[in-house]
Amino acid sequence: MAKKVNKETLDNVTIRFAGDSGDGMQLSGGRFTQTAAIVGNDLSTLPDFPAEIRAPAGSLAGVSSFQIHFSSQEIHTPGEQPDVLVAMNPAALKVHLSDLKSGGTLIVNKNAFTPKNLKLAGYETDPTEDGTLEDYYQSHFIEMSKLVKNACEGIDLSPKLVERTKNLCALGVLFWIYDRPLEPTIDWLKSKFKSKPEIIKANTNALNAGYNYGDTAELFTTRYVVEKAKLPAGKYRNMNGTLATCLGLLAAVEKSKMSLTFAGYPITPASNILHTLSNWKKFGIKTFQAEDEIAGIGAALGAAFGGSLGVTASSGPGIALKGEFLGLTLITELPVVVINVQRGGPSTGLPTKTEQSDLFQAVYGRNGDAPTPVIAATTPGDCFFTTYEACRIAVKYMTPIIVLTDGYLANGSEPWMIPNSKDLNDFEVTFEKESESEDKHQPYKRNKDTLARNWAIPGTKGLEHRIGGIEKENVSGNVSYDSDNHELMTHIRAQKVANIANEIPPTEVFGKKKGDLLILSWGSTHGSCKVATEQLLEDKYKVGHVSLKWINPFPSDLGKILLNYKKVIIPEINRGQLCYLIRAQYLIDAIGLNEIKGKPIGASTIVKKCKEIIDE
Amino acid sequence: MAKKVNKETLDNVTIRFAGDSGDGMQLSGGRFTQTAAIVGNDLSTLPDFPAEIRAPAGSLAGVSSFQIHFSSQEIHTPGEQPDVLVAMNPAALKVHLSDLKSGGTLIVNKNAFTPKNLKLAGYETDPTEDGTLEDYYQSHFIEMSKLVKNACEGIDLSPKLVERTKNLCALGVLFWIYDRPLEPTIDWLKSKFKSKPEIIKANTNALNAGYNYGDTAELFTTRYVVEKAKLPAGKYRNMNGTLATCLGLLAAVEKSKMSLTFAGYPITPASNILHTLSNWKKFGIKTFQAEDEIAGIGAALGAAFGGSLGVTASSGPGIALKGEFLGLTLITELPVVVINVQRGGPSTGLPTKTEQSDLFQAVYGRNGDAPTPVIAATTPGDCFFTTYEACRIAVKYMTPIIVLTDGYLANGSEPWMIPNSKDLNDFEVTFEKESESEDKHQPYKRNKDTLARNWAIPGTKGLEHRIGGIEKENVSGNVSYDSDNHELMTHIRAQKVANIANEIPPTEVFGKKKGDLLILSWGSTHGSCKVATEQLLEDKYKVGHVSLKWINPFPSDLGKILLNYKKVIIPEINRGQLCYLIRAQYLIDAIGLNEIKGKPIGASTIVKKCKEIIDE
Amino acid sequence: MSEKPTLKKSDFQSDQAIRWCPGCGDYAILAQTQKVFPEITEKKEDTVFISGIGCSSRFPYYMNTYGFHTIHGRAPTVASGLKLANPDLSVWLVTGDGDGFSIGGNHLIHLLRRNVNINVMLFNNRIYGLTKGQYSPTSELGKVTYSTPMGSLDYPFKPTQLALGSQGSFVAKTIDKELKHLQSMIRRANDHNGTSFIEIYQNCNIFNDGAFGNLTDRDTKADQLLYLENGEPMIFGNDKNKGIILDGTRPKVVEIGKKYSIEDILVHDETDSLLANMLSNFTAEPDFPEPLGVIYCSERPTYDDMMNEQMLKAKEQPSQTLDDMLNAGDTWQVK
Amino acid sequence: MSEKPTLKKSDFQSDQAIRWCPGCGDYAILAQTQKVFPEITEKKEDTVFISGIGCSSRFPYYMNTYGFHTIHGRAPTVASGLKLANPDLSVWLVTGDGDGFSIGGNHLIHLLRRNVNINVMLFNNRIYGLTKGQYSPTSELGKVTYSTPMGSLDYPFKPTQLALGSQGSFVAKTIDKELKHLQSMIRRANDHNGTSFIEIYQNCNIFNDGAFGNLTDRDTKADQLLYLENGEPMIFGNDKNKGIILDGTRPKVVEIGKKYSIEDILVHDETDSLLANMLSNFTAEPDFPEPLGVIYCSERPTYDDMMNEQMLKAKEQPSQTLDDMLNAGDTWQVK
Ligand SMILES: Cc1ncc(C[n+]2csc(CCOP(=O)(O)OP(=O)(O)O)c2C)c(N)n1
Ligand SMILES: Cc1ncc(C[n+]2csc(CCOP(=O)(O)OP(=O)(O)O)c2C)c(N)n1
Ligand code: SF4
Ligand code: SF4
Ligand SMILES: [Mg+2]
Ligand SMILES: [Mg+2]
Repeated sequence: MAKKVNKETLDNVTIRFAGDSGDGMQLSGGRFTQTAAIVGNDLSTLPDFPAEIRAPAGSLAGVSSFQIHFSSQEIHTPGEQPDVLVAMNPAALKVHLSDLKSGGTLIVNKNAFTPKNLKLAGYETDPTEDGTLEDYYQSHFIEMSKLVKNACEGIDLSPKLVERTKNLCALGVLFWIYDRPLEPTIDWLKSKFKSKPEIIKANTNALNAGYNYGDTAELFTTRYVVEKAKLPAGKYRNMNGTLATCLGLLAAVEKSKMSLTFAGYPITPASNILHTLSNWKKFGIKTFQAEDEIAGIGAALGAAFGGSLGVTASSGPGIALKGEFLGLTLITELPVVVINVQRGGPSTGLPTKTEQSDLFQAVYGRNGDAPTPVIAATTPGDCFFTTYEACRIAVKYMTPIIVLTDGYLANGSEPWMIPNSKDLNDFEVTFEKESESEDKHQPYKRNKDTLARNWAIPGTKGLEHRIGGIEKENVSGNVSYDSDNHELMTHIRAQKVANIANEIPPTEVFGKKKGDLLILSWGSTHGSCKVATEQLLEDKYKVGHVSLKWINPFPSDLGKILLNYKKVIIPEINRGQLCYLIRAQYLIDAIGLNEIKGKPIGASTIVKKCKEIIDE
Repeated sequence: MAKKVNKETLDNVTIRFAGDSGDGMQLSGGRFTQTAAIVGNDLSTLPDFPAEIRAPAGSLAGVSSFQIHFSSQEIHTPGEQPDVLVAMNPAALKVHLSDLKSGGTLIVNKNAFTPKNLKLAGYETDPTEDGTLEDYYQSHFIEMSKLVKNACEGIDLSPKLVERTKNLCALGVLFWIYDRPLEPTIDWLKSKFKSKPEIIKANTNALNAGYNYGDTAELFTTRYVVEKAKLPAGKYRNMNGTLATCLGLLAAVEKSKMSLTFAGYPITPASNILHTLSNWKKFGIKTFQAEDEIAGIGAALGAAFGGSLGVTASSGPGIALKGEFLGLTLITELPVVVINVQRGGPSTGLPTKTEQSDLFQAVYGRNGDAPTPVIAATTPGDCFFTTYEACRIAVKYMTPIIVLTDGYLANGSEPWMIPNSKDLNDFEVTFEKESESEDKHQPYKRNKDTLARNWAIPGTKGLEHRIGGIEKENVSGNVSYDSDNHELMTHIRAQKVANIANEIPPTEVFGKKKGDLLILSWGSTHGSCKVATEQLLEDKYKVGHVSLKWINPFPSDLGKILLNYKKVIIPEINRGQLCYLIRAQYLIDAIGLNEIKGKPIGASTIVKKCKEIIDE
Repeated sequence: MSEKPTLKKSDFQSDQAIRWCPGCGDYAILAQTQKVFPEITEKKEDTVFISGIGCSSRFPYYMNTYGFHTIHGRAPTVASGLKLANPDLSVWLVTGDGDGFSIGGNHLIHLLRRNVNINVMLFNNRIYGLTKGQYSPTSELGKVTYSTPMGSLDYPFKPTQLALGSQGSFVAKTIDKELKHLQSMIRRANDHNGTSFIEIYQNCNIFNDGAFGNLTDRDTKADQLLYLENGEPMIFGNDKNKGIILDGTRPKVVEIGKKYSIEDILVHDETDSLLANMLSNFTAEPDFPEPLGVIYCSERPTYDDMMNEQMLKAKEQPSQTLDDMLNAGDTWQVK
Repeated sequence: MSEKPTLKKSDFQSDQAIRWCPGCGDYAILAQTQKVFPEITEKKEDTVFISGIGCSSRFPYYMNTYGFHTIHGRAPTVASGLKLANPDLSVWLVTGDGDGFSIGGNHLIHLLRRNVNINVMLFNNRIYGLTKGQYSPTSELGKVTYSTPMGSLDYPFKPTQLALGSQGSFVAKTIDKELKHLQSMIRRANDHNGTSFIEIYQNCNIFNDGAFGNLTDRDTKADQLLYLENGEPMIFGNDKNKGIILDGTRPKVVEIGKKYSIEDILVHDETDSLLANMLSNFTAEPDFPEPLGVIYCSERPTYDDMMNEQMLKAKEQPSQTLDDMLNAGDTWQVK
């Protein structure tokens, strides 16, 4: 206490919590995030789960991590190299150390560096003792297990459960370093473990133990302050992509007064959509765990035929299975929303890593001329608006639609300005009315503006009709083998999708409206591209950034915007799929920046490449 | 007999046989074709089946037709508007009359124009009596049913069976008009109905009755001669696309000495591949009717893992179901040939009509970055070479490959110069050899030139290894979640497909090697594009024609060739799929000519559009 | 149901031209269905026919109700989704032996297990009709078809047995030619709350003519058909003198009058799963008659009823608006 | 088989680190498999393990044989293709309750029907392990999981019953904890010519711990497990004093000694399909014990044997070269 501690103010900090899957790193990260949000920082997070359910304790395969980037300024990515690495065991150190900035802060649970754990991690000698770490990092080897054991003395809990609180001890240390309040976490513990006072007590003690350790140990010479960020005024919450997607669906239900039927099959990283919606029955949302992905979209389509909004979600391999049904949805012109939370491919690929490689599949993965709208979310919070819009368009245009998000968006989070339900686009649904007339109902009669066919649902008197996957005569909806009609219908289906361009607001360009280079991104590459653009602008480069949401159709003003720049670069986590589409559509020599490493491309990589292109 | 009959020589003639499904028009067409072939004409045929199995007799839906175009010159299409229409009943007349050239020859079975049939076809008055036909066509109303009844008197056959011979009567009439020998047909009848002498007799009599009718009736004033065509020297047979495809597979088996396992699920128009191969067990070809299309490719993949060439075939909707397994085939790098006999889409679409709309699906219809070779056949006979080549490449590069044909190619036929098996490309297969070494087998070790991984098959001692759909470490083949390895593998998979360009012979350009316009076609549009090019060249236009076989990868010289023309036009039976790919790849403003009418685009349509483009 | 139907057979006939081959067994099934429907519903707008792909699957086009001709094998999924969205509809699923048991087997067994209140009519002609004559999963071993010129190698399913093995709660069998029986099975399926599965033997006179000849031939059929009646002994034969007994656990056909009296004959009990299994096992077995009728029927809660209950129970939770949900969790204000 | 195995357990252990949760029942199954294999084969290169996706489906990576970890639910198709291409291989299929019965149900029932000579080991933990805890088609009704917070609504399959309903020719059940029994089932499956289906109850200690607690708990298990032995009466219980009888066609548990003697107890007959059905129906039924052992076993020609026969027969046809085939039919010469 007598020790002199400096206080230093920083713009932004990136912390990575890493430990064994059983070490509770996602929880530490989550609580740090919540506190940063309450303190008023802007922030962005990136959890990273091991592919195994429970890899053997202490193994490299079992390491789980959570990264948070928080700042007093607007930020758009979870950061690249962390400033601080918390490593709860040797394996975590082994996996993550190379990412830590040189000179960065390393916090280690010394007690976990047992011979067994060291061997599991493949260390020949103990890095906390062989002096290899101190030269490059500000290293702190803290006996956390011991700390919590002492802190919890007298509490009626098994040693195993006491040991489990060490993640709160680590959190306490970081709270001290970054001068954060403990109350939000203590309140959270209280409400979370309402009926388990010992657990609350132990965790609170562990948290305090960590905090006090920072205060009393002579090790930390500086505390850091990261001020409130100047975010646009409003009410905020921390929002991840999965919840945002589900809230987008809920908003569609509440605004349209429709029912929603969600039918899906579990698959990483899409399963959580099913889980969340399963809890929302009181809003009239029905969920159905189907026998497979084909049944998922089939049930969604059946529901849509019945006048409900049909929704299904999956990831790459599961979406591949839905191709045939997408064709049927398209030709019967019924509103089904298909959400693809992308992951690394091809095939089973890298299920727990993010990727943007299902764009081709979304746009083209079906037999026949089968145009389908495709919309992509750009940030975790944006999943809300994207999903809502997808639902609205699906119903307005009577069409299947594909929503692309990805593992990074689904699991990542950001502070989210809470919208007011009143401000969402109107969402009207009209079913055809009962008819007493003797005329046969014409299911393929269309709205003149949208070309959407009318929606007549079973149970409505006088509108009995039959639909199906064989080509339909326009207007009458009868089976038709007529070639002229087929050609007409092929064009109508395409035109209907093209018409959706009318719904797309003018494209926003960030940075220079004309210049040397346009950075064109889609989906989750948004954040790094925005950061890269900011840096390039600061360095006086004449660059602009466009973040595409609509990929089919493209916004009508996109072609013109592209021409305002000498060059266009398209950073993607794939081999250049949007790049190919843009080239075909606009015949411009767009340049791909492709890094396929299971995580968003770093802003610095983009900056470097852009400078090369402009300066060359 | 006393009547004077002129003989006139014609370059080429198009005849369409049309009648009820039960009228045997495919047989008449087939026999006329065979005779034309034997006479030495060049020819091209196009059968058209009704969508129903047995639509009610006499209904419009039940009309079946067969068109043959035969010539004393080289031809490439089954013709557009027929010169002669044979209509065996009112429905056939109704459906096909509008296609007949004005002034063309119309031959009708007068006996079928009963009040019931007229009503079924929607005729208010009898067109053979109301004088509406005679003004526009050289109309011949022949009482065929009566003719055959008389001709078969005394033969011990039911009236129903006698009536069935009227298709041979119609054939006889045409044989007379075009001065063709009857023997080949009589011989064929004899071998076909070996054990049924009455049937042989009745049909022969009917054939003669028709022929003699031409000879004796006063109706025909002219007979036509279509001379032998000057085809390249060689031995010929008439070949349809389905048989050619199967022979291509057989050739792969015989040349490589591999076994072949075909696993598929019936679907129009691909089922006949399964049927044909089922008869070829003696060549070591095993066929498996799987429970669905997924199981089809799964079994083919299992067979490939076991060291057999795995083959599956389907059409659009069935191919959609194979997407997920294609990804697994790709990532495990095993040779599986997937044949798509395209039909009208999307969804069930128009199952009995041809279309080229599964190109996008072939190139992109999978999750992840999933490059897959795509090769397309251009004529019925070319299906042989295309399929053979696909098999060879699949094995040489250890990759799935997609072969695109379509309903028109599968069912159509042409005279085919029989190749000699010796002249086919060599086809070598090497499995890794038994190993006594203690080293672990490395399943992802690669050939330096092709990048193909080595093929080690179960049953081989010392090569035990495991493969699967999770990303594999290069060389070792172990499961790997490493991001750098994933990026490397993603590139290797792409590079492997790109390397196949080394196998593609220099692109042949027909017509001008430089000029105003290049007609770029793929698949079955070949014929009409070639004819169109010939006409344009005759009219002194500076055009060239390239018929693409390889769509992924494109031939390496294609880019240069495209630049030799001011403009490029791409006629396709879809909304412009190759066009999109060419634009993206080469950034040229290729123009689409798109007609989606269930049949090849007419050469005249292409000529017209080309002239517009050049003259504009 | 009201005593007098308010609708007529013709109300259920659509204006579409029927596209089956003349003589196809599908016609009879269609006609009987159209005949029965006025008795079982007053509102044709609440009736929906859903099918996959196949000759049989064209059925919905000919019923003047709502209809959906989906894709091959997947009709159960569409039907389930529809029923989930609107449990008040009367949903009928028409499928074939290929559609339902080859490509669509998984969806069908899951439908049966879930017991969604849907009525399944499976037209079993033991062949692929629409694709012109390949063998199906119900074709007999050794069947020579286009795809099996040397005879098929796979042992067929026994559809009712598979349905029972899938926990089906209502399993029945009938045949196109027995018009009254067919009607009564449709009525029974309609009455059953839960998934009702009716296998209907149907003659494909083009590709598999006479597949059920022994069951329809006037001379042989009495000896080949065992009509099941709940609570009645399992007797059959021209002279009603044959019956089924259990010898230990092995069923046997015996003659009544000699060694066995009518009292020895097994009495059908629709709720007895073991009996049901025995009967379903008779399928195409030369030593046993083909049982027609309700093989098994036992009510248990349906998926849709249970879903309804959960929905109602969920509605008892404190109500929240969309804005409540948007504003839930930890929030903070930026000024 | 030779008397002395030439291979050791360790020969079947691959060098890959095992990635299952500590305590998972999969470990025991792997260990027993590796133990049995030296007895049943002399050539590990002829052994292939094929799986779908799921925790259980990682199995092939740990067996030092050939292996293929395919995609979710589709392993039976790959295994069938492999067996077709090379019938000499010993092919083992490892699948889970989700992999095998949810997405993969259709392939599995077709495999059983076809009777391809493949051995299926289905690890039934009544939960989705790999995707972290959703209910599966074998989870009990009302199961609360992430995807069913108010309880699941669908009635589970009884795996062995579904296998029988699919015309399975060998159907057995065992459990991870009964090591010797597990071994013997693997041996029996290996001996059976045709598709062998073994359901293996497996504890997922993370997402469904104790699902089979009553079958593994020392105190209760004797009363809960019925060990089947061909030709032996179906008795069980701590004091071997309980047995199964058939009361008409309804099975019942009775106490031996009082009203019933051992002679009254049903004797197991592996070839009796009715008995097999009765036994499979006991699955998770509170009033009956869980039968472990071979429920049904009856040989019939396998798909692969019949295919071999056809291939041989076809080879008797006059031989033709590729050029013969190219030159077949009507040909003509152009000069
Ligand atoms: C995905 C897909 N695969 C295959 C087909 C082709 N197909 C249509 S119907 C059918 C089988 C029909 O048999 P069944 O269900 O028994 O009906 P049936 O015609 O005998 O009434 C097949 C294989 C298809 N339409 N779609
Ligand atoms: C096409 C596809 N759909 C879904 C998944 C996700 N998935 C992987 S395993 C699995 C279920 C696993 O359950 P089970 O088969 O019971 O195996 P367990 O993990 O319990 O051993 C699911 C849904 C996938 N990998 N692929
Ligand atoms: S093919 Fe067979 S099942 Fe199909 S319509 Fe004709 S007779 Fe009926
Ligand atoms: S999740 Fe369950 S089944 Fe999977 S490895 Fe862990 S304990 Fe085993
Ligand atoms: Mg059928
Ligand atoms: Mg499981």
